[in-house]
Amino acid sequence: MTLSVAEKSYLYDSLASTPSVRPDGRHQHQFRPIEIYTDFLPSSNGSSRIIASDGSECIVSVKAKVVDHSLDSDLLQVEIDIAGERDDSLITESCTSLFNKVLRSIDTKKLQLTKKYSFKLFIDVLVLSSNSYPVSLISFGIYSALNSTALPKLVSNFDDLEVEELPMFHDYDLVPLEVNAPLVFVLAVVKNNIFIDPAANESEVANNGLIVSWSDGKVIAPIRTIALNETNTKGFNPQLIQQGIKLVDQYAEEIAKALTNL
Amino acid sequence: MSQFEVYSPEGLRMDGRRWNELRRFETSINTHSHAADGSSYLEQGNNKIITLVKGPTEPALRSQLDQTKATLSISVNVTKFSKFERSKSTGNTKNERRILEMQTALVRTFEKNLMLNLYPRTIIDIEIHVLQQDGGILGSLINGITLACIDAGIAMYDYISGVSIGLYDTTPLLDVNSLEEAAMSCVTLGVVGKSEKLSLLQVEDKIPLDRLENVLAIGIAGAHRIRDLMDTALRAHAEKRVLNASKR
Amino acid sequence: MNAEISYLDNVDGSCLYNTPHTRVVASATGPVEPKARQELPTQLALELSVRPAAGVATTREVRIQDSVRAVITSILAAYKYPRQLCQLTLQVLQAGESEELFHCLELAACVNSAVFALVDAGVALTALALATTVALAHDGTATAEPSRQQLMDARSVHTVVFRIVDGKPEDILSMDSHGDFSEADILKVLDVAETSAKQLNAQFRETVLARVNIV
Amino acid sequence: MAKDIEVSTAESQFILEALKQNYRLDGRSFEQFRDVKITFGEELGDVLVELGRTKVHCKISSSITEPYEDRPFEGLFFISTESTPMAGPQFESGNNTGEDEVLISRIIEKAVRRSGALDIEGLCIVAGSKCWAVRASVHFLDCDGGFVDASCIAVMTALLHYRKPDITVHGEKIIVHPVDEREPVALGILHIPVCVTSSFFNPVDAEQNIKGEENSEIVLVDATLKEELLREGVLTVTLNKNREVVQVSKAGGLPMDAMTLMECCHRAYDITERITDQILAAVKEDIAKRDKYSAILSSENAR
Amino acid sequence: MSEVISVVSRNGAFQKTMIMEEFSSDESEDDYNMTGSEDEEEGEEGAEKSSSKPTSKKSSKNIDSELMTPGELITSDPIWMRGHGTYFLENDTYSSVAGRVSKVNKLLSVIPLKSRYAPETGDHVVGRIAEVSNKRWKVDIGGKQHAILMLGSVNLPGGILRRKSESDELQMRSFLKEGDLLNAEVQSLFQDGAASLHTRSLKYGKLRNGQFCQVPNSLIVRSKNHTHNLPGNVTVVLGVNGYIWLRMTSSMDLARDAPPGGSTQVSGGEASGRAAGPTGAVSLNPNASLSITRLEEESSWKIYSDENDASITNQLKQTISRYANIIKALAFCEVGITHERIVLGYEASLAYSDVGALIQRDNMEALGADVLNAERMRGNAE
Repeated sequence: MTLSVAEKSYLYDSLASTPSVRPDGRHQHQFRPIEIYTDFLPSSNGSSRIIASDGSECIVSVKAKVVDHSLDSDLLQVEIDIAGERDDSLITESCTSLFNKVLRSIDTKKLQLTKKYSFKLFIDVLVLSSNSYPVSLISFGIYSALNSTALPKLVSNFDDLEVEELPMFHDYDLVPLEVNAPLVFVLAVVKNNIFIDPAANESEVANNGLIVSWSDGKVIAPIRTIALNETNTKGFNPQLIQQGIKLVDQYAEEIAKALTNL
Repeated sequence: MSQFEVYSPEGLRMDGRRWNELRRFETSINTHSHAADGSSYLEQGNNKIITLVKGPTEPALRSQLDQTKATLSISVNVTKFSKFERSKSTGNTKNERRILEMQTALVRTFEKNLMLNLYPRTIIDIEIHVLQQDGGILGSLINGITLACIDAGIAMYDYISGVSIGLYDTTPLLDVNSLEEAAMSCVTLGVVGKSEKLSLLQVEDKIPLDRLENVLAIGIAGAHRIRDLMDTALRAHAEKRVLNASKR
Repeated sequence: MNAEISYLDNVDGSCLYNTPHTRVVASATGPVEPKARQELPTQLALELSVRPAAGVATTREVRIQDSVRAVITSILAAYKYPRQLCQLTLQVLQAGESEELFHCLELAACVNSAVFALVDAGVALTALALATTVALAHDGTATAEPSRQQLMDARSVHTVVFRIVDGKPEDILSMDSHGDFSEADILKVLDVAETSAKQLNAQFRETVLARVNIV
Repeated sequence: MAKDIEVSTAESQFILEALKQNYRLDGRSFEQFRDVKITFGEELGDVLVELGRTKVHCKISSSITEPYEDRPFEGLFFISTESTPMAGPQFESGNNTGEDEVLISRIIEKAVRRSGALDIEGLCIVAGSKCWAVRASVHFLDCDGGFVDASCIAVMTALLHYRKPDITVHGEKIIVHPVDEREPVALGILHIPVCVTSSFFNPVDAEQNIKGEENSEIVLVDATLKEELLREGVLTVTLNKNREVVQVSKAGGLPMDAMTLMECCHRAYDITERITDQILAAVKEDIAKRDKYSAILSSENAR
Repeated sequence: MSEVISVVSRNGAFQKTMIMEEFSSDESEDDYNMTGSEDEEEGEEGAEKSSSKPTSKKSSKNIDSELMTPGELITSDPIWMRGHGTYFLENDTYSSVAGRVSKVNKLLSVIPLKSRYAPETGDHVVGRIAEVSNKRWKVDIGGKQHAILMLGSVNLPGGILRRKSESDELQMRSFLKEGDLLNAEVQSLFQDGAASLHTRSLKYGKLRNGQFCQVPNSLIVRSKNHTHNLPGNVTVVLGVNGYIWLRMTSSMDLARDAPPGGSTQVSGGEASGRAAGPTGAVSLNPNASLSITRLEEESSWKIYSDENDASITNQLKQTISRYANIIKALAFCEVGITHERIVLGYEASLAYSDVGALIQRDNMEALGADVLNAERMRGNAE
């Protein structure tokens, strides 16, 4: 997105002033509205579709497969495809690696079926369109998809170390997967202010960006900075990181609740 | 009767349809108004397809610039989760020959139907995402593109509707799903409007030459019905827009 | 040796090159407009590819390709065509040797067919280059243009490319040797190769002349 | 394609005008398939097919390898089609993702491999561990149209002509007998698919084509390169002598009446019959010739 | 609803409309359903047989007869001239798009429901510079092709009568560079439909002191005037192409809008200004004494300045944000965007002291409804 110099300085001044004015009048901690649809892919164990009010959209599928966890201990695997970007583009690869890290906070014990076998979850993310850095959108998508995921119910014995048998499942009963999926937030730093969920034009003038992950009531690793544009990025006051974390701490619970209330 | 009988003596297919019944056909138009100039979402049976049309617009590359007409580009993204079993391939599915062939067939189908000469020096970019597939995918892609192009306001001669027909012994089965597709030879058609003209015709497995005509006839009838379903959906959508417009 | 010049229709120069066991089709297109990345500011760029008779190109073909390229670039009057491109494609139809063990017959055939194709295309050359293969048997006899069996039985195998000036082999442009051999062996091989090259040159002139007379 | 080759406006108008008056540039009738010339190389499975001025070479090779895990009872069969600038400036070296290259290779794939023309179960040596891998390498030498048709003939002729070395199995150990020791073995060919390509031209407006009643489109069998460059649609039908449609591909292009397409298929069958006979006769003749030589050879050895 | 985030969610569906079908398949569709349409064949699912006639035949007769879809026969009467959105074979005219038939004199055309912006001569558009090339700028105006702005079609610093020199060609980026926003008038159309723009009037040119927003071009109705002063010291430029600029009202804006003899006269004056000669010298408003000096003044480098006015207060920025949200809300409700509606929207929006609340879906819908209601009331009153 290219903005004119006058636009940029108008936006920057608005965001940098105290009190700040966001171009759509939002509060510092306010998200843009989103729409969520879940469980619309019958051939996946869980699915979600998130649409942001600017038309950014992401679709997530969760598929489970039974694996021997002694052979394959990586029970969660995320693959991200961003429309219009190559698979080896910087943004695709950095998002994929970020989420593969973030999801380590999920307790994979919940996926264990028997002493020998576990479910392995393949989380496929398709970002159909995005106007700003898509990690928040993706994390909401993964969160909702995991929340809507239901797995076949185990009927065979838990202790199968001695028996040469694959786990058996109930014909149609499913068990909802209950995991605390992490959320990832993007915050934009403009001078001495920090904003949650920057829109595309806000990102364009931000001095820096902050990615903060949150799970189960607390901020978790990774927390990192991210350049949101190529022209305005520069250093910022370390206190802003604290502020950012505080913001997330304060409001993440509410987001999680809003996402869960289906 | 076995549950997995392809076509029962009573004349029922695995999913309970008769030989000449289409699958559930539901479609929405202008589903992604922010992301594209025209868009459609199509469910044909369990095929779920998003089609985005971007353009006509200024081409990004000089090589895409044609002085006499618009350049048409179609990319098909078959997601890894689209089948019941997740695709194992580690690499990019976009470069598979099967996909490339499909893209070429689609471009050549719509090149003759869209009035590209009205949009010189521009590019029309069509992006398709297959969220779920269950047989007869090429036909569904054609339907999705037709609707999305109409939504984008791109001039075209007529609808093109796509459908696949299987031949079970001597019985043609209309609009096959993936189980049927795997069990028998199939023919895919792309039919122009209500005519008997075929834009696209593909047979990938053996079929007796003397049965082909019959299969084509059933397919054309089925495609005409799909055209009508699309038309009905489009009109419903259009009425609503006209209603909104009257508020202006 | 026998060569059919102008064997193909859609290229500027071509040749079907037959020896008793090896067959190669060569095509030359040029000088033509190059792609931006191929373009050389002061001379002709050469795009060369060697395709095997069976399967896809491997390092073996790349090796032949490199040897042919070295020979061809040394005889091309590349300075005459700045910012232009010449495409040379060499398709082996029949290797005439065990492909796992040898590549000498193909190399010789590729060089010769490439030269034919370039001449047919009318691309300027500073000299001719002709290749010949010599097999040295265990008893010390050197045979030019060996058969499949002679190759298998040879102690060493040599492919020699000569630059032909005034109808005579002058310099060695390339030599590719395999097996055990001594210095004396080499001299003997070169001797045989030179004779063979002379013969080849005679045949070459005959073929080209026949072609010119038709035109 | 690397470079767009174009026919000049004047020439294209001339060709189209001639077509409207029922003439083709080479004097053929619209339904006429060019003469096919089949020549064999020194080795088995080495075939050069000439269709008019189009030249396609095919070579079969085989080796012993491991079968796919999920198909332990089947051998491997590959068809590789690589195009180079040799065939014409429209082809690019090392690029096989061009639209036409992809279509050609996919049609041959469907016509020959997918249709089961080669008995791949017969290539199994030891289930799950050893099998033959047969490769057909198709080389496009010169393009004057009809690559698919010529390639299909080349591949099928070469497969029929090829003999793989005889083997003896001792448990897991396999002895490959050199060709001069034991008579090599022919491959199992289950049917002979033949491709026939028809090209479509629209002598009237697009509107007439879509809405008109007349079906005035022109259909040419076996187009030459120039005709291919000017055509607006193409249909490749693959049939065998058992009146089976093996593959049909009309990947878009000029919309055509279904009945016209059926006529193309029926016409293709006549051509298929004739070509099949020609392939079989050519292979038979060449193999017989080789037998004669080997008879002479063996008698010499006996002396 | 959460104040932090508002979430609309559904389980077991890909989109909202699918739900509508499940719960109200027997009801006719209502206005609520805006993002798409559903297939009415649902009810027939499974009951379909080859013998059951498709519904389109009858519906095409029943519904508004002017609605056409591609390939449909519009008329077999040869008296019509065929315009956009149609094609013909002999006497038959067919539609090539989905839309309404428009008959102007003998010209028959079909206007698509939606398409990219198609420029017409005289359109007032807002555009963004996409490329600077030889003696011209290429401007993104949301059309099929970039519009062209020739170096000769802009006012250059140093007065209107100054000749263009080679140095101007070399410093084109110092006037307008990639990303810069401007408003301009479509001067003419090229053969292929691309627009040629000019900014040779002081009401056109580079845009400053505000914020950009974008709506579908079909929502902007062509009218005499596309620049409006709004309550709260804000001026809006409603580009016909759907690009909109909201800015602090300048003294120029005030001058334009404060006519001695009522608004009609001003627009009349502007209309004549628009038709002025190539120098654009008379293209200002009729207050001649004001215009001459202003022209001198404005034609200085300042008209290409990237600096915003230092006097823009936070309060004003809030108001601009409010207007941006109002416009987005109107667009969300697919209501045509006019000066009057923006003002009505502003009045209605004052019920929300928090500007940020206006981005919520419910509030946007309510605002849209309020505007239409207010309009109806006003219409009744008159």
